[in-house]
Amino acid sequence: ADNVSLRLHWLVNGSTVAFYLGLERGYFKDAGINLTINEGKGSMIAAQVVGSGSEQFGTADAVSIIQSEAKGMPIKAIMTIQDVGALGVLWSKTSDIKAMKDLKGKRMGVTAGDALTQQWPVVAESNGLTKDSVNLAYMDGAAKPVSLLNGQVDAILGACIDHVVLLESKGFPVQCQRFADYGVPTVGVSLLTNENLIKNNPDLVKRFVAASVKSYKAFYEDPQAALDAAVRARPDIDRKVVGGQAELIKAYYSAAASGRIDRAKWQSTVEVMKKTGVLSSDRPFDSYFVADFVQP
Amino acid sequence: MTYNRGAKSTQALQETSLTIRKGEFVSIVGPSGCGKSTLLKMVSGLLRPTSGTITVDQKVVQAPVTDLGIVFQSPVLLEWRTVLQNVLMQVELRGYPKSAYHDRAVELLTAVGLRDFKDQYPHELSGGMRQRASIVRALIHDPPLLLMDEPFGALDALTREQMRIDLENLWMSRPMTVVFVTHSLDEAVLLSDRVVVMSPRPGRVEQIINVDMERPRGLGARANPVFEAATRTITEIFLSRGVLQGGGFARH
Amino acid sequence: MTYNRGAKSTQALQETSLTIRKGEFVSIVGPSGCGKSTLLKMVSGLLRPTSGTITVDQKVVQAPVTDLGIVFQSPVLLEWRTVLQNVLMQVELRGYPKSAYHDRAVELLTAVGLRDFKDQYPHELSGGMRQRASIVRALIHDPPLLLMDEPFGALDALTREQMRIDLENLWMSRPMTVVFVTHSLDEAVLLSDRVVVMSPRPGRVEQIINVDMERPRGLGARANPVFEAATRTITEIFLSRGVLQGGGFARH
Amino acid sequence: MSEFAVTSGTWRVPNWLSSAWQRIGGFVVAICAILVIWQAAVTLLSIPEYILPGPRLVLEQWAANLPTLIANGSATASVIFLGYCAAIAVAIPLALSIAFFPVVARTIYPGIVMLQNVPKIAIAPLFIIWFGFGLLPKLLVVFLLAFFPIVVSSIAGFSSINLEIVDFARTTGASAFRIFRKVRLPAALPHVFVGLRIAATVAPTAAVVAEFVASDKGLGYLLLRYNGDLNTAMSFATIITLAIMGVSLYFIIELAERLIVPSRGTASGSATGT
Amino acid sequence: MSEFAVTSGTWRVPNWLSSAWQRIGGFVVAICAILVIWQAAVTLLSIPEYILPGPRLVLEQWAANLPTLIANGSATASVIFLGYCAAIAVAIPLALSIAFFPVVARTIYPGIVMLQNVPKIAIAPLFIIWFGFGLLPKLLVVFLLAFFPIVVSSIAGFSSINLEIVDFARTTGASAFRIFRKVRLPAALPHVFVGLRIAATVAPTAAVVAEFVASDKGLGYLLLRYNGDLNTAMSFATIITLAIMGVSLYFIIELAERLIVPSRGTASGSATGT
Ligand SMILES: Nc1ncnc2c1ncn2[C@@H]1O[C@H](COP(=O)(O)OP(=O)(O)OP(=O)(O)O)[C@@H](O)[C@H]1O
Ligand SMILES: Nc1ncnc2c1ncn2[C@@H]1O[C@H](COP(=O)(O)OP(=O)(O)OP(=O)(O)O)[C@@H](O)[C@H]1O
Ligand SMILES: [Mg+2]
Ligand SMILES: [Mg+2]
Repeated sequence: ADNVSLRLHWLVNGSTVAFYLGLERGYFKDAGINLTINEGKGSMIAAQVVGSGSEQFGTADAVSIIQSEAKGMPIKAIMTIQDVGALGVLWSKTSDIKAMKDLKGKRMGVTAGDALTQQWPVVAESNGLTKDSVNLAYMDGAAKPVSLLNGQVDAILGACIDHVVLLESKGFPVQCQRFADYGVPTVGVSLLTNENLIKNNPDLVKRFVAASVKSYKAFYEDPQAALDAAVRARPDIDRKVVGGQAELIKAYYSAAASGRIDRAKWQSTVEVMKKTGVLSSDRPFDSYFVADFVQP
Repeated sequence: MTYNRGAKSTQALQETSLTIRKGEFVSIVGPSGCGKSTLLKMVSGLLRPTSGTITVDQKVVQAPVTDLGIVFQSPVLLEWRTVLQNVLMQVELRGYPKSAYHDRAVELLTAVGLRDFKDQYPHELSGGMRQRASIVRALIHDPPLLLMDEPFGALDALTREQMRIDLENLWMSRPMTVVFVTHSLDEAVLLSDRVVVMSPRPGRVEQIINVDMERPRGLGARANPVFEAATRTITEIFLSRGVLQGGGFARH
Repeated sequence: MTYNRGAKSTQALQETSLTIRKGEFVSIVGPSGCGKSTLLKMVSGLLRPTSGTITVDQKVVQAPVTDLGIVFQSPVLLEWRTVLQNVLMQVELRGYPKSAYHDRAVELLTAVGLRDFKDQYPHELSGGMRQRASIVRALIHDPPLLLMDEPFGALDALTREQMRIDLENLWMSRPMTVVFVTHSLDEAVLLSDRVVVMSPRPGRVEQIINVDMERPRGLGARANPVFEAATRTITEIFLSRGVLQGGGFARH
Repeated sequence: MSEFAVTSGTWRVPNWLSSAWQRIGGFVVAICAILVIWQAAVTLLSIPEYILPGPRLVLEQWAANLPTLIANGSATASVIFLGYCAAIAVAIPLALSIAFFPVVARTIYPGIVMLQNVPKIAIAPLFIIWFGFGLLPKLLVVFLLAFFPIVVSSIAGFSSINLEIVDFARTTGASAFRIFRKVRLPAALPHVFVGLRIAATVAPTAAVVAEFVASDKGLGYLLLRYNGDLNTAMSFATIITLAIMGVSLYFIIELAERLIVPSRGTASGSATGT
Repeated sequence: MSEFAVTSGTWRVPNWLSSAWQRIGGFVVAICAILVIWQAAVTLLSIPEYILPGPRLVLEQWAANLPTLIANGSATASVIFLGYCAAIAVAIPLALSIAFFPVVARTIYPGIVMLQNVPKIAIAPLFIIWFGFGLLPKLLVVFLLAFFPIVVSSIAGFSSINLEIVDFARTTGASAFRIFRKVRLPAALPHVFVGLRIAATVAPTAAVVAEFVASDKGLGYLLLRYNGDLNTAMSFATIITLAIMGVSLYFIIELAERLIVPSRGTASGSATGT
């Protein structure tokens, strides 16, 4: 069997418990793969680790994958996990904010340098807001939900899965609007690998993708089983939080269970990125992924 | 007087009683380690006995006495100040205007042969020069009480003689009480109204010798029978107590 | 010999030439600050002249001499070691077996009256006791060359006399070269084969006085006309050069 | 007239054990006071748990999750320990060469100062790229943060020795190494320990930073997880575990100081004699 | 026979200016060496830019973005400066009271040690919640990280004074404050400066951490942005700016030390005279 390691884009959460299920059920073993799952510290790091060749596969946000490739990292996206990015704006259901445009004059918690903050100007523009019409309060990522809970800010930029679960678990009636639904369509978490691996061992990549797709299908059928598998592997994860994420992900993404790479969505992702200025490369949009590893 | 270190304690002084009168010149002599420095520190109030008293000028010493000048056995100069700055430290700490004492400092430094060295740092001086600097520091503010712990110990015979004469002149020129620790019996007798003779460790005041001689006691005073008598008495006290108990340096 | 500090330099010694013979007892006397300690450090090789030479036992001194025992003017003890451990430091640094020297250390400490203090730390000793400890440290390994810088300066007259006699006995009992800095002319004459008399600062060797007297030179030797003559000669040299230039302590 | 005696007026206690007890006593009192005030504040002001959990809740959670904390704590402890030892092993010889070789002082030292001013936290992600996810990048972060205080203090220590003592040592013909071991090192130790203490408080923070960036175990990993889950009570429990580890290291260093640094026989009454 | 003279064998130079030049000389050489090796490595091994940008690229970017770096750098500099000054202002009186009042040493000091072992980086997000978005949380982070080295070193300094000198001072009847100012403080200063130097290298890192947590300006903010854009060259340029600021602070402290700390008239030849 091939020894393979997978670097997640973050600590294990709802979007990645599927791999633990596949591992536990032997989907990877059946594909001749001896898999190690490593938790991660950000999409960029996952991309870099795979790009440097020290690990074979990774999960990362499509935006990060494109950015890293454009910088010359030898990586490619090979499977879609979330066909629409989960990034969005969160506020309280009880506040007077009902839609994006109501953010005018409000105070919003953001974190410098992250994808949310990079995309925000385009979202704002698409919704009739100007650069200065929302007061941005810069803060650490971990501080955002607390300051929303605490009323120090009226809204935050966040993920419409993780943050929703987190805030609801604290009894906070949260409303989340995805950027994707407000004119900034991007692809979300995807599976990636190293170009050299594609060249030298396409069969392994194919088998890995197949086992991953199988894992996700099984996950959408029974999120609780995936959660149990993850908890058995990592006993210190919070069942309530990760379980909530898993349920939400099922609700949002089960339609994309095939893992198919949607060219149109990647194209719009690249366009959004060019518009936000984080991408200056003129490479064609379809050079960032290899679509044919996912069997129809 | 006992020094404590945890369970261990060193008795530095036995039952000791000492009364010093105003304007008097008292010397303390005694074998090394008998407690002279300890006694002097008690006179200054820096060390305080829990029982027993030291009386200076009819006042019992309790807190550190401040209208004094003191010369410790080692020079105790501030390494980061020049000789002149060290001397003026006395004045600065007392909050007196420094400028008013500058000329006097230079005068005294000249008197002890350190004028050329006033801007040097202590580590650039010879042992005897450091000692002389600390003597000047004790004199700069004209204190009414002067405590000196072997102040001339590192000086050559001639310089020593000169400074002894200078000290006597200073003492005669204005009212001042002096307590003077020395190993030189000559010096003690030539300078003092009374010589306190201490017994070996742990010491106590063995005897107090009055020296009735006219002043100034110049170079010729050594021929004075009073001088001879006093010196002989002290020497005899010392001899009667013996000194080192060891058997010399040679191997046994 | 010049001490440099940036642009400033202090001339510590003038043209000086000194030859010390094997087995000889040489004393150095001279006014405070004339360069005795500097000269002694040059004899030990710790300070090196760029020009001129010091010859000890027909060898020119270049690197630090190591088969010697040295007593500095200040005791220079390690604060964190007891008296005994300080003495044994000499042996440890030389890599000799410590146990072989333990008894000798106690013997010597007894000889200088420090047996009861062997386990105390330097800061718990009186000034004279510290000095005695450093003398023992210089003797513990029976060095063929002994350099002493005012070793008895902080001792009372009796202890000093005793230790002088002990030192002479040690020197007579086995071949040893001694260079001895002192302010006591008595001591210099009573101990030495030759007395080096230095002129005031910046010093140089003014004269070398031979002292031809039979040994041991006990207490009675002071009556010897040779003693008297030598002492007088040295005193005269001193007097002819004068000492302090100042005008005494009194205000002008 | 009776004998003079001086009462001991200083607070030092001669042997380290009883002194350690005194310290622990004061410490316990201080801790208790803080806990009481903290609980009172949380209860009276009804501060929400995610902003500031009360000490009772934190302790409950701490006790409930002790096995997890211990397992991850020991991972962090080994990072701290190894990085700290590496820092000592490099810093002291380096300080020596800086103190005694002008060339080193002039060329390498400014480089080290420069290096020290690079925020390790900012480049820690690069460490992963350069050195992978293993132990190495973590050790490196601890090492880099801990070694500088030791270097600076040791330089001060090695430069502050009484030159006449070295003169004496040179007359014995002892090798430079022996003089170092018997004279220079003991004289410098009190200063070196100043650096060791500062480094002891830096090392745990450094380990956590390293684990933030590159670890799937350790207290830093737990912290990241609990922070993400808004589990402030467990974050606090983790921080307290870390603080306990840090304080232990600190007091181990202090104990080592008492045992290793040559005492001068802590005297009382000598010159103060109240 | 000619006069004896001792050649100066030590490397210290009497006045701080020429010495500063000597240092800067060595520094420049060291920096150049590093740059050359770095560029060579990047070019020869053709290391991709996102892993390690070459110095040429970094310098180009640095020059191109200088106005941004200066604007944000000055924001960071003021955080560093204010936090550092606050640390000094608190640490030195605290060290004094710990050195002289046993009660303080026994109760407060262990608490401070404990506090010091709490990873400030882990609780920094809470600072925003507790203290808002302004300058305060940032100053607090710098303050908390910088003050401990100063405390530890100053305690060592205030405890190491020659007691006989204090005895002398007491005979003058000078107030405790004057004795402190004229005797204890100058004697302790070399030790205090050890802590100030260590703190000087800690402060810039602390400021960046603080800005990571809560800022819309400053070098920490820039770093987050450039990291987010995978703009490694500009990240390096920012880090270098920060390092330059840190090194400047360090050498300002060193200069202050030379000006403030009473010299003993740096002598040569005294006891070494090679
Ligand atoms: N700080 C101290 N701690 C413990 N014991 C001490 C301390 N200072 C002095 N002693 C002891 O007290 C005794 C008297 O010491 P002191 O210094 O008063 O003697 P001294 O007469 O001045 O001797 P010397 O002529 O040698 O200076 C000695 O036995 C000494 O060991
Ligand atoms: N480290 C130094 N730096 C500069 N000058 C020095 C240094 N050491 C000594 N000197 C100077 O050298 C001269 C001789 O000093 P030295 O210590 O040799 O005198 P000494 O004869 O031993 O005097 P004393 O009898 O007072 O001990 C003095 O003028 C002194 O100021
Ligand atoms: Mg004494
Ligand atoms: Mg001398």
